[in-house]
Amino acid sequence: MLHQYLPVLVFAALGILVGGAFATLNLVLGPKRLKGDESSAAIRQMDPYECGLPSEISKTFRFGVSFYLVAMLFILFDIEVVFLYPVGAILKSTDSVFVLAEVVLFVALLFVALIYVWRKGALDWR
Amino acid sequence: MPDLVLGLPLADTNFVDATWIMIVKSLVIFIVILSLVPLLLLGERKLLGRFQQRYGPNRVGPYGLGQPLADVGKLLSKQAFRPKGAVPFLYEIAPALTIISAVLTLAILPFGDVQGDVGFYGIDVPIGILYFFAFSSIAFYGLLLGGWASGSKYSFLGAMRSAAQLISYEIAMGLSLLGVVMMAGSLSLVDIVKAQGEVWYVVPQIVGFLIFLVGGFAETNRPPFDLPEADAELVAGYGTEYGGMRFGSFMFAEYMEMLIVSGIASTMFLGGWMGPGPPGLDPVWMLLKMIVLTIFFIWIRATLPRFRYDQLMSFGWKILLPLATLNVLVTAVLVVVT
Amino acid sequence: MLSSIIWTPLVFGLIGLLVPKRFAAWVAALGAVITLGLAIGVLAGFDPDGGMQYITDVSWIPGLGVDYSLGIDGVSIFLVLLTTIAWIPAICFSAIRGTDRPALYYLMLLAGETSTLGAFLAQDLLLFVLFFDLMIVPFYFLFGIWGRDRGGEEDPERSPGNGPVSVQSATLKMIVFTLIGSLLMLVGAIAAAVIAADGGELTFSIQTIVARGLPEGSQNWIFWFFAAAFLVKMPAFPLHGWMPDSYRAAPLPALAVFSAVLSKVGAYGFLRVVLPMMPDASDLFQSTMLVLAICSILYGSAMAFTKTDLRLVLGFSSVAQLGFITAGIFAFDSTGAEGAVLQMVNHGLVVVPAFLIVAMISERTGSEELGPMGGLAKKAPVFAVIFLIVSMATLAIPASANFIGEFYILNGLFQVDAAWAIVASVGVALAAFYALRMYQLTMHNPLPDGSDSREISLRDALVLVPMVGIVVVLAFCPQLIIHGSEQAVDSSIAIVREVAK
Amino acid sequence: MSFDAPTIDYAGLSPVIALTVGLVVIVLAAVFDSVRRFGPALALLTYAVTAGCLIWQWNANLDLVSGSLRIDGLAVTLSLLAVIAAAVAVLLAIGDPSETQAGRSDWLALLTGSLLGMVILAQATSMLTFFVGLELLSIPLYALCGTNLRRRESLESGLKYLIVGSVGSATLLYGLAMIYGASGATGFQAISDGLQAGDGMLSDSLTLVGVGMVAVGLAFKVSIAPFHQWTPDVYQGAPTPVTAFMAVATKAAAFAVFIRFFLVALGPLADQWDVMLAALAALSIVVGNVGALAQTSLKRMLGYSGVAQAGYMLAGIVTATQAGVDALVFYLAAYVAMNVAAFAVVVIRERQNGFSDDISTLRGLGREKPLLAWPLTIAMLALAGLPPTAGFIGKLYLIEALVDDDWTWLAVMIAIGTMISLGYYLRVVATLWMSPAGQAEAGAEIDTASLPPQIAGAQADPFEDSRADRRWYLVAPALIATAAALFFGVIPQPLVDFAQHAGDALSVWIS
Repeated sequence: MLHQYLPVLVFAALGILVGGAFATLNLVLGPKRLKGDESSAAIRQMDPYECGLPSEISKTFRFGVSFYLVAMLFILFDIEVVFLYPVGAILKSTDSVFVLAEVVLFVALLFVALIYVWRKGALDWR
Repeated sequence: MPDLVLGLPLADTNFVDATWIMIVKSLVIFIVILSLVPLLLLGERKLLGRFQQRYGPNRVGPYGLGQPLADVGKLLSKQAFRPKGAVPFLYEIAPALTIISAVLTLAILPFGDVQGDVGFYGIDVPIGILYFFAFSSIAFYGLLLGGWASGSKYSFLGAMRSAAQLISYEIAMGLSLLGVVMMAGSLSLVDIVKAQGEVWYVVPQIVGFLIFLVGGFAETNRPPFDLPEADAELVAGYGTEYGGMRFGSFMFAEYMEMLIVSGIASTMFLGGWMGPGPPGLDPVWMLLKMIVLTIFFIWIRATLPRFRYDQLMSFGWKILLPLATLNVLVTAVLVVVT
Repeated sequence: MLSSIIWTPLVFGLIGLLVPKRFAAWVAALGAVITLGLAIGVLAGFDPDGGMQYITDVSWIPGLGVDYSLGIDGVSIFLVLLTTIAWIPAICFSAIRGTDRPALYYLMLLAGETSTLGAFLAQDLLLFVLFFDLMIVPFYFLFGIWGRDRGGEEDPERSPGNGPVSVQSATLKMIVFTLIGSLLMLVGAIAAAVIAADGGELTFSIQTIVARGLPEGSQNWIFWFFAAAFLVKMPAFPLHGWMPDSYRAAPLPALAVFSAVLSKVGAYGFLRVVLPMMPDASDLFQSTMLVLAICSILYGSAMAFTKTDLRLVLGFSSVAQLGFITAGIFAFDSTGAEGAVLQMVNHGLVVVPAFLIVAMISERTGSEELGPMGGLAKKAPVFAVIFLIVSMATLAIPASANFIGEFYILNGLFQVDAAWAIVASVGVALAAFYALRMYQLTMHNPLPDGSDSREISLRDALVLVPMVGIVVVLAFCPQLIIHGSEQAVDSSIAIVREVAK
Repeated sequence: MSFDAPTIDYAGLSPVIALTVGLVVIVLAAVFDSVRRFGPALALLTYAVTAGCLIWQWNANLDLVSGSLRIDGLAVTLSLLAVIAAAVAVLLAIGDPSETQAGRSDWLALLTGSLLGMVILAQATSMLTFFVGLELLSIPLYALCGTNLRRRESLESGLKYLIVGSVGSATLLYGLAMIYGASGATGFQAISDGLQAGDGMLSDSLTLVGVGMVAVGLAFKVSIAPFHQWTPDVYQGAPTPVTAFMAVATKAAAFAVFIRFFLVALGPLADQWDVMLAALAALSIVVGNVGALAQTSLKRMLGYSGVAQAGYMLAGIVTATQAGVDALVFYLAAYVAMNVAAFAVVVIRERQNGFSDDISTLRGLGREKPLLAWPLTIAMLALAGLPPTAGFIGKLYLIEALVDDDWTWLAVMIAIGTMISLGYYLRVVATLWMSPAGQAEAGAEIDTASLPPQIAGAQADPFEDSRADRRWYLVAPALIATAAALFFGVIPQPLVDFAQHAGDALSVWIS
């Protein structure tokens, strides 16, 4: 059924092989922590990396607004790219000015959006 | 009737050779690339040394050739541990995910045309470029999962930052390749290379090429854009809590990704396997161009200072994106007018 | 011609807005006089046996089949005259005394006149409903803005009988009662037109709907929708809840006109719309309507002679009079109907001076409560005579036209059934009782110290005397109205009569 | 492969094109400071051009964009109403706190975007454009409701409208999916053919549930009873120009698609859904009127009255006849005039007395500022349906359409609803005229602790503008709307022709 895509499957298998190996070899080759070794060193070894003043920020904390802005803008412009690809592919073969006008209009509208967002300062990272 | 996977029709590939040939050629490609990566590792450290007027590693084996083996050996012997706050399963598979997606992208790199009944490439999918984008965003998942699952705030913030950087540059890369697709009139990589018969697309699409390369640096977190896991900043970014070969696999994936980006760049802009000499030499030309571009990667690492994060983001949005959009517009007009 | 009669008052009202404050009153008075002139012109050219005359028929909303059609016949000619006559003393009386925001006051008063005239002259059912609704809006503003809260703590003439009344709630109750009726009538009117048309070309002109006739079933409920609106307007016994409060809160000149003319529109509605259009239903509900009429006669008279507030006495007396008129109409006898029409005119002519006199009394005694009053006749003989004529006319003294009207009505009632006539005549007796009580308590007895009995001023006299003069003239020749409206009234109840036989 | 470009009817699309160009210009104006001051002028210019295109296309009657839009009488008339409402909203917004805080032209860009959604919705004849139009209409409105950043209620109203609106849209989408499942097509005409062709699809439970859910979705948007909970709070919370726009324009556009979807697409199902809609109409007449009786805030009361008026208008669709559609469009046009007059006065009064929209603040206005009192009085009389105004003719037209199609009980419901409505409409008129200003001072020593700061004499509110009643751009809409309400009450024939033009557009589908 997936005859034509066999190479992809082969690569996938190889990838999983290599990835899995790298992930698990340490368990096999590396030194083990002795069961029952409750010494403070073993316990503390498991603490996540800390440096500087201890701070009570838990794992999940809030991000700057720019992260959310970038995410939203990414969606907007990525959809633009996704819409442009099919037209781009057939543009050469259709060779019609109408398609060109459509593409230019579409990109121009999104360019207006970019200008609006740019001037409103959503792009500079705060 | 196209094949159905989970009910969704799959595009037929342009050329199907015998089953065993497919398996063999995939293995050959994988082995060649797998061997290239340690060489690249070493090459980078040697070249950096040379740039800084010092020798690179030359203690282990002749000219330091044994160095990569030594590194891998060292990493493998580390203790596999998991930090307290980590999410067990996701913590392990994150590095593997980046490797799997990097390896899968190899399938579409064309190393030559169909000679006899063997296509010198994994598969020639009519939606070539989109395949590349698809799997490069899966790598993005691996990276993000790694940062979040390891439970420490440093790695989480590092992951978020690199994620933001990645998605900002992905758009510019997408637009830059669009110019080439418009000129070639098809998405499949093999057709694009064939379309570069008389002139390589690097000439008309110089802007696209430069944007793609800069995007490539950002995509692989390479030096000018490697702020998220730069030592001075967030220790090792998303890789802070990883040790041993898991940390190694992140490195491995990064180098693999570098090779792929230069491979795609050479296919799209530098005429892929096109070069003087008999068709037999095609894969050699392709590998040569990939290595030249990789060296360019390393060269940039040695020269350019690191971007500050807000400069990095505004560069992506305010310069690359408008430039790429204009490039697309100009190409579209030229393609239709001429 | 008829359109000019309807719209002249409004035009003058609007002119009053532009004219400086001082002249607004006299512009309004001029407008009312001109309208009276026009009405007399129409009366002059009126041919009693000519059926519908001066017809103007313009298509107003073709989309909905509504035409702006007007016409005048025996029934409406005298009511139009009554309206035009009644407005003049009201305007002059308030002009003499002056009001605050005069331009707006006279605009509202004249708008009231326009809509009332419109209601009498409209021959299109929708136009009639529209003017019927429109009538109440100016009076809502008149009562609301210029009326006063009565019976509150700080009100000097607080009377034990009736509690405090605030202007807002009184006017709200009035307009809600009236509009409930008129909204039901709107639905009834549309239903009548649609059912009459049944698929054919939809039109609202009363003649065509009467000609097409309505099926028996729908007639019944449409009858009650119309009856509700007219009974509230009169006000008849069961639906008069709004009357006491609004009468006590209202400014007297506006109230005079309101009580005199607007209540007649209800009765006129029965004659013009209900009887011809729904003969079977009218015959079916004849007895119920007669019971309602008799009840409002008895209830009205009973209340009239127990109430201590002068306004309420007159209010309930008009409830009784309207009861008589409705009884006359629903006797389905030509004499009864003619009597009703005559009585409508008479009652209108009498009520206007009556309310103005109440205003003068309250100026002299400082309050409208009958209890503390008395002895006003001592130094005001002319005032007393005028009041005597008015109250005599109210109780329908044999020489007056009211007596002729009531005689006709009782005669008509007799045809139906002797019992109705007998009970109604009790009402006549009671009328005598409350009219005399009112006169005696105010005019005779010793003059209490608080009030002064001063003669009627010349200007007030000029306002009242012509009105009372007409009442006296009419007393000698009621034949004018009877003869004038005879043919039209017969034609409107002809259909009902042969259905009733 | 040769590529033949599709033929685009630019004339038919001209209103949408004009609005889009206008929107882009306003968005750019929002960003360049030099042009920012001309925001309102640009917006009004765009609406004028759009209105021009709509009038130019007055007699058009054709499908556009391969069957997804249709420009015909119904679309043109109701789009005109929406454009007028938008123009008034722009005028009322000049100097409004929400507009200045949200950045002059951004506010106008949102408004124009919402208007574009309405024009598309009015022309939609396929499920896709129906939903796209509805979302494009609603989402800018959610944002607009929350633009008055200084007032907590404004943000609350925006959020509340967002949540309820999305519930409505979700239900609608679900219903559309079911109807698509039943009929197998997205175009309205194709749906009705699909439903008839399918064996027994007409009484199939899938279709009926779909129809029910679409009705619910639209009921949310038009604020018809059980789904009106959001209306009073959002009307009170949102900035008044937005409330005015929302009250009128959303109803115009939503009823356009309500008519088209139910009469064209679900035409064959008429005897199933007309009883349901009649029940909804009756319920919202009662709930709307009774709800409004107890209100002290003018905007909240207008919110409830909006629910009741939507009930009256829904009756127009229940008859499923051309007369019904004409009556509905006529009533909508009258509704525009009435509401604009009322809201304009609310805006003016709001800016003069520290943004409290309580009815008691209107006390004695008749004596002080008759110029302000008359528009509100005539608006209230019109909303109550008293004769000299267009409201009376509107109700007359509706009742006639209903009785004609022997829905007499619904006509009586409208009459009863109007009776109840007299209670609160005339209470406003009474407060305006009847209680002399003196009485208001009697209650002057109210404790200022409970009052919001700006009333309690804190620093003068920057947006308070004592000369608001002499601003031409606030007084003009009020006077024009009042004149319209009176003129069409006395000479309704032009408006009847306007409405009948909408009815004729559907002559193909309904008798």
